[in-house]
Amino acid sequence: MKREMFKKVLVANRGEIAVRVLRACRELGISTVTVYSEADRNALHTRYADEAYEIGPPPATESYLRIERIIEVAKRSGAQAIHPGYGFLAENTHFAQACESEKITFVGPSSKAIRLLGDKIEARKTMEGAGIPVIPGSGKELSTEEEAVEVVGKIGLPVLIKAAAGGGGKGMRIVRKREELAPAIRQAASEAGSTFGNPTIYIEKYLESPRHIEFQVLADNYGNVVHLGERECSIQRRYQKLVEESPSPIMTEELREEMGKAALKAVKVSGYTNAGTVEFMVDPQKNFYFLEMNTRLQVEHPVTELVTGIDIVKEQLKISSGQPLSIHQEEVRLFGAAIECRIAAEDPENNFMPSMGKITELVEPGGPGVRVESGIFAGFEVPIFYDPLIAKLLVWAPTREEAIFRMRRALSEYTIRGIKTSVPFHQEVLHNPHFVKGEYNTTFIEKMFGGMRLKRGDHRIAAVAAVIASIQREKALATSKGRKEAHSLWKLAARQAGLRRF
Amino acid sequence: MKREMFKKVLVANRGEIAVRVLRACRELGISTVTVYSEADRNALHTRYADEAYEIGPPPATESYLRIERIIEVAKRSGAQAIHPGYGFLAENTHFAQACESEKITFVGPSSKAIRLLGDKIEARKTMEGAGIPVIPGSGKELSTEEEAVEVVGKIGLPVLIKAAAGGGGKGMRIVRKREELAPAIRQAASEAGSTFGNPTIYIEKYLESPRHIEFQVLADNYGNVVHLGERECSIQRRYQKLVEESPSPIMTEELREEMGKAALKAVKVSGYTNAGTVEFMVDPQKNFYFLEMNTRLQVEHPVTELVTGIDIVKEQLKISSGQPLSIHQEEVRLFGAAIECRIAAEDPENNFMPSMGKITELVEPGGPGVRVESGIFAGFEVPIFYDPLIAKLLVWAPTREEAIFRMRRALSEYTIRGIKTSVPFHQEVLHNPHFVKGEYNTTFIEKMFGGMRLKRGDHRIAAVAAVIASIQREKALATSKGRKEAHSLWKLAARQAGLRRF
Amino acid sequence: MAYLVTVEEKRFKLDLKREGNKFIVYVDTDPLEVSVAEVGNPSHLSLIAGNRSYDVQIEDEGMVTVNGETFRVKVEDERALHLAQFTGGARHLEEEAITAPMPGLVVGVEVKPGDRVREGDGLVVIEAMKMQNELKAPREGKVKEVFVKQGISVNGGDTLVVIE
Amino acid sequence: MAYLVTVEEKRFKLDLKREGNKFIVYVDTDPLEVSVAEVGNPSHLSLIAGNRSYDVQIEDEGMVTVNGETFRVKVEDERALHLAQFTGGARHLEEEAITAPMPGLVVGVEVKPGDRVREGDGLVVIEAMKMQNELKAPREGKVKEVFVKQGISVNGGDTLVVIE
Repeated sequence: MKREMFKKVLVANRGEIAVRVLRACRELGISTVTVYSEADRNALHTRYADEAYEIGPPPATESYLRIERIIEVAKRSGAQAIHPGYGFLAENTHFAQACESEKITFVGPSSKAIRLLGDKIEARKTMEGAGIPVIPGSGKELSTEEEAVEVVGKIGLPVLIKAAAGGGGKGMRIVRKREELAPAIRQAASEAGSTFGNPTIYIEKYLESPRHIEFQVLADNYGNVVHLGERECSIQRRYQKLVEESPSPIMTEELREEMGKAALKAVKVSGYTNAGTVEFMVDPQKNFYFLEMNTRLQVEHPVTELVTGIDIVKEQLKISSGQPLSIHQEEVRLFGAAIECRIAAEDPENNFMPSMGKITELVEPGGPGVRVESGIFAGFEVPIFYDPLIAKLLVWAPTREEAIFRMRRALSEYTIRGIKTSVPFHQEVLHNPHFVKGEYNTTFIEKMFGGMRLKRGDHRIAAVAAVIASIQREKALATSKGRKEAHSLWKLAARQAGLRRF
Repeated sequence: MKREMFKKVLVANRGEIAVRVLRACRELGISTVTVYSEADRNALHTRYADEAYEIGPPPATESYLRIERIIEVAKRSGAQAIHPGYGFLAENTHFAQACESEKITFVGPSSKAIRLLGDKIEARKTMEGAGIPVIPGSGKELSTEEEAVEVVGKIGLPVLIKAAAGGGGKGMRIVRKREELAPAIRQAASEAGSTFGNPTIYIEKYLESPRHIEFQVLADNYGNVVHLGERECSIQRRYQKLVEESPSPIMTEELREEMGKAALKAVKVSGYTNAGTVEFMVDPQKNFYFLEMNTRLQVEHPVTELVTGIDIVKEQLKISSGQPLSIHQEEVRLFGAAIECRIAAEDPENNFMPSMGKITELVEPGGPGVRVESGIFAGFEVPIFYDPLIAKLLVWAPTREEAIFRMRRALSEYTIRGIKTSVPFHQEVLHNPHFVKGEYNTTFIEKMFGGMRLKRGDHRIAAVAAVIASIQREKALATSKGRKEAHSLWKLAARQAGLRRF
Repeated sequence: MAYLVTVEEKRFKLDLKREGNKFIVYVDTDPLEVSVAEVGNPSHLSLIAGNRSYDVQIEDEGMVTVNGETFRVKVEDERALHLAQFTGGARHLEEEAITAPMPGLVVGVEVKPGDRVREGDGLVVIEAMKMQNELKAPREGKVKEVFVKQGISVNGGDTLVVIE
Repeated sequence: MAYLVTVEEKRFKLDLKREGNKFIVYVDTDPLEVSVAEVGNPSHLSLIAGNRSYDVQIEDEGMVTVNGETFRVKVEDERALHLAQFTGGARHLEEEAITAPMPGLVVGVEVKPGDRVREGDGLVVIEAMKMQNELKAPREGKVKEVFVKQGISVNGGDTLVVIE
C-alpha cells in the first residue's frame, strides 16, 4: 500500500459535490480530472477540473452511470484514483470492483464492504450479531405471508416493510392495520423487484416519532477508527433530508459516547475503511437503533467539518492513498454548532415541484461563519436531468442559538433568480418554534411545520414596487437603449394573476 | 449602565466594514440604521440596513465625516448607539464626545481613552511608565534641534521622526545620516502641522527588519480584560497592511504569554474599554516594543475571529450595551491558522494605481474554510471617493501550510471583472518562498517580494482563446440577437495593439 | 396617475408623482417618499421608502420579491380601470386567465366552458421537458373559455383557460 | 483561416477550422481539439483544449485572462496578413496601427509621416467624455501614415496612425 499522496485523481460526479472534491484535491496539490455529460459542458465541475472528458448524453444512465467510460477516462488521463462523490456510482459494487480490477484506487470502502452494507438484511444481521441495537423485526428476508404475520404477531403493529436492496427511504411502506399486511407485502415485493432488481423484503417495527441521528466515521487501512460525533438529520420530507445540524439538540455526553461506541463497532465488524456514516433511529426515550450504514461521503458531511475542524474529503484521500489516520478519538472535540440547509431548485410554495432554468442573478451569502457549497453560477442553466440540489448553505457559531440567527441572516442574503428555490422554505424552518427549541423528530414536516406561512412582509411596499417598476419600464421603453430589458418588465403589468399554480 | 442589548444601532460607515457590523446586528436581532453619501445610493450597506439616510455629496468630508449630520440621523431614527467601523470617525475624539453629550452610546472606548492613545507621545509615556517596553527614543516632544541631536547621540542612527498626532505610518521619516537630521526635523514638523494640525514630533530608534505583531484585546466596563492572541501584519506596502495572519509564524507559547501580558497592561493603564489592538514591533531577537494602540475595530479583526471562534463585533456591542465579558482569558485558545488578503481596487501590475469602475462580473470563492467580507456586487460602480479596499478574503485551516494552499485555491476562484484588483498580487505573495516559510518582516515587499512575476501560464492557450473569441464575435454579429454583446468583442480583433497605453 | 394594485389577496389604490429622482406615493392617501436605484440590472431595485430600505426584485411572471418574500402582484393603471368600468365594472376584474408557464405540448384538457371548478382542480396538462405538468385552478369559479385542445403546441404565456 | 496572434512578447501562427461544435486548431502545426462554451456571458468562456479545461475572460482592451492570468493579446487575420505581404512582405508585419479606443474629437496630432518615434512618445490627443487622452507610441518606429487631423471626429476603432 502506498503512502504517497495521489498525483492525479478523477472525480466522477457533478454539481456541488464534484466541486467540493475538486477543491480538496487542489488544496492537496493533486491534479484533477473530471467527466461531464453533454448537458454539463459549462458546469462548474467541468470548468474547475484541470482536465475534463465528455462521456455521453445528458441522462445519467448514458453518462455519469457509464462505468466503462469512466474507467476508460481514468486510464487515458492517468488518474490513480476515482472519487465518486455521493449518488451516481458512489455505492455501486460493480464500479468499486471495476476500479479494483483495473488497479485504480476507489476513494471509498472495498467493494466487499459496499456489498455487505448495501444489503440491508445482511447489514442488520451483522450489527445485531455484534451487539448493536437494531429495530425489532423479521431480521431476515420474508418468503411467505405467514412468516410476515408471525413476525407482526411478535413485534406488534405498526410495522415498516422494507426492500433489502433499498435504503435512504426508498421502497418503504408502513402498515398500521393487520388486514393491510398481506396486500402491502405483495406490492412491496413487486415494487422492490422492479425498482431495485431484487424483490427481497423484510419487516421492522415502525417507530412512531423517531429522530434520525447519524455518526460520521473514518477508518484507515490499518485498523484505526474514529468517529467525529453526530449529525441530527430529522428534518426530512419523504425521507429526503432537508436540514442537518451538529450537535444534535438532544445529545448528551453519555449518549454520544454510547452511540459513538456502537458506530465504531459497526465499522469494525463490517471491515469498513474510509469515510462512512452509521445511521441510527432514536426514540423519545433516547433508545437508539442501527438503521443502516452509508458507505460514502454524505451530502451533509460539512456539518461535521465545521464543528470538528476536520476536512473529511481530505481525510478520504489520505486514507485511500494508504496514509494512516492522524486523528485519535480523544482529540476529536465538537466545538460550537453547525447547521446545513440544502438549497434545491424546487418551488416550496408549489409542492416542491422541480424548477429548472437559467440562473439570471446569483448573490451568495458571506461574512462570518458562513460556508456555501455551490454547484451553480450566474448564467448557468440548471439541467432537468439531475438531482435538484444546487447548493448547500452552512453556518457555524459558538452556540446553537447563534447558529440559528446566523442561518436566518445568511438565508436573507441569498439571491437566486431565474428559478424557484427552497430558500423561503428554510427561512420558515429556521423560524419554526419547534425547530428553534430543538424539539423535533422525523415527523416535523408532516406534523409540526404547518406549511409555508402567509406573507408577513409589507404588502404595501410590494404594491409600490410593482407600480414604480412598471413606470421605470415605460421610461426605459422610451429610450431605445433599454428596450430589451424593459420588454420583460412590461409583462408584469400586462399579465393577469393565476398562472403559477401548475 | 444598561445591560439589555440595544434595540437599534446606527452604523456610520460604508463598504465591507459597514456590512460586517450590520450583519452582526441582524444576528443579534438589533434594528439597523445607516447613512450614505450620494455616491452610495445603491451600495451594499445602504441596502442591507433596515433604515438608510442620505447625508451628503460623495466626498467624505461632506458626508461620512459630518459629525452633526450623523448625530442628527441617530436622534431622528431613535438609534441608541453608533458603531463607527474603522476609518472615517472611528478614532475621532470629537465624534465620541458628541455621542457622549447626546447620550448616544459610541461603540468603542471613551473619548478620553481615544485622546490619550491618539497622542503617540502621551501613549508612549503611559506605557513606559507601566513597564511596557517601548522603542528607545526621545520619549517626549522635541522643541529644538539640539535636543534631537542629543537623543540621537544616545540611541544612535538610524532614527525615525514621527508626528505625535500621526499613526498608521503616516508622517514618518527615516534618518540614516547625521547631516540629514536637522533638515528632516524641520520638514517633519512642518508636515505634521499641515497634515495633522499639530506640529509636535518625536524621535525613535529605527528598527531595521522588524515584524509587526499586534494583540487583539477586549475590555468591558467592569475591569475585565482579555486578549485574543496575536496577528502578524508584517506584509505591508507603504505602511499599509496587505496580508495578515494568526498565529504569527514566529510565535511561541512563552512569547505570546509575555506579549499578551503587556497588552493587558496597556489596556488597564490607559483605562481602555471595548475592542482595541495593541501593536508591537518585534526585532529579529524577538524583543518586542510597544508601537501604538488602535482604539477601534481593525480591518483584520476576522483573522482573530477565525482562530478563536469569538465574534469581535458582537462582543463590542455587548460591551457597549453594558454587559460584562463572558470570556475568560484561560478559555481563549487559538485553534488552527487563519490568513487574510485585502482585496483592493488597484492594479498591482501598474504600481497599485487605483482602478475604479463598474464590476461587470463577480464570482466570490466558496467551499470549506473560506470567508469573504465583501463590499461589492455585480453591477456596482466602485466610487472614486473612498478607500480602494473592496473586500477581504480569509481562510481558516488546521495548519498554516493548509491555510496557504487553501488561500491559493480561494484566490484562484475569485473573479472580479470590470476593474483591476490586487488578487494577482496576493497569489504572488502566497507563492513567495519567504512567505511560505514564514520568514518575513516589514521589509518583505521592498526586499523579498521581487515584483509581479512574468506570466507563467500558457501563452498558447491565450492565443487560441483570442482567436476563437474573435470568431465567436463574428458568428454573434451574424445574428441580430447577439449584436450588442458582440460589438464589444469585436474590438478585440479590430483593434491593434498599442492603444492601451494612453 | 392612479393605479390599482392587487398584492396576493390585498388591494391598494396608489397615486404617485415624480419629484426629481424620487417618487411621492399616496397609498390609500398616506404620502410616502420613495427613492429608487437599480442594483446591477433593471429588474433588481433598491427602494428607500420613508427611510426604510427594501430590496426589490421584479419577475416576469407577475411576482415581486421584497426582502426575500415573493408576492403575486397585478398592476392596473387608470386607463384599464376606466375600461373595466365600461365593460362591466368590478366583477370583471375577477376573471383569471390561466396561461402556459412554459412552451410545451397540450396532452390533456380536463374542463370545458361552463364547468364549475374548485381551487386545485386540474384544467390542462402540458408536457414539457419530458414531464407532464397539470395546471390547476387558482381558485373556485366557472370556466369561461378554453383556448386550447389536446395535441396543440403552446408558447410560454399563451392563455389556455379563463375562469370567472 | 490563418491568424497571427501576439501574446505579450510571444507570437503564434494559428490556423483553425470548425468541426461540429469544436474547433481544430493548428498552433505552429500542432493540431489541438478545442471545445468552447459560454459561461454566463459572451465574454466569459470555458475552453477545453485537448481535454484540458481553461477559464477564459475576454476584455475589451485587448486583454485575455486565462485561469486568472491576464495576457495582452493582438489578433491579426489572414486578410491583414495577405495585405501585409503584398505591400512589402514579412517586415511589414511589424507595422502597428494605432486606433481610437473610443469615439471622440481629435484635438491634437503630434507626429507627421516620416517622424521617428520612441516608445511612449505622444501621437494623437483625443478628447472624449470631457477628458483628453494622449495616445502614445507602443514601440519605437517610424510614422508611416497619419489618417487624422485636428478637429475631426473619430469612431472607436478608427485607425489614426500607422507606425512601421
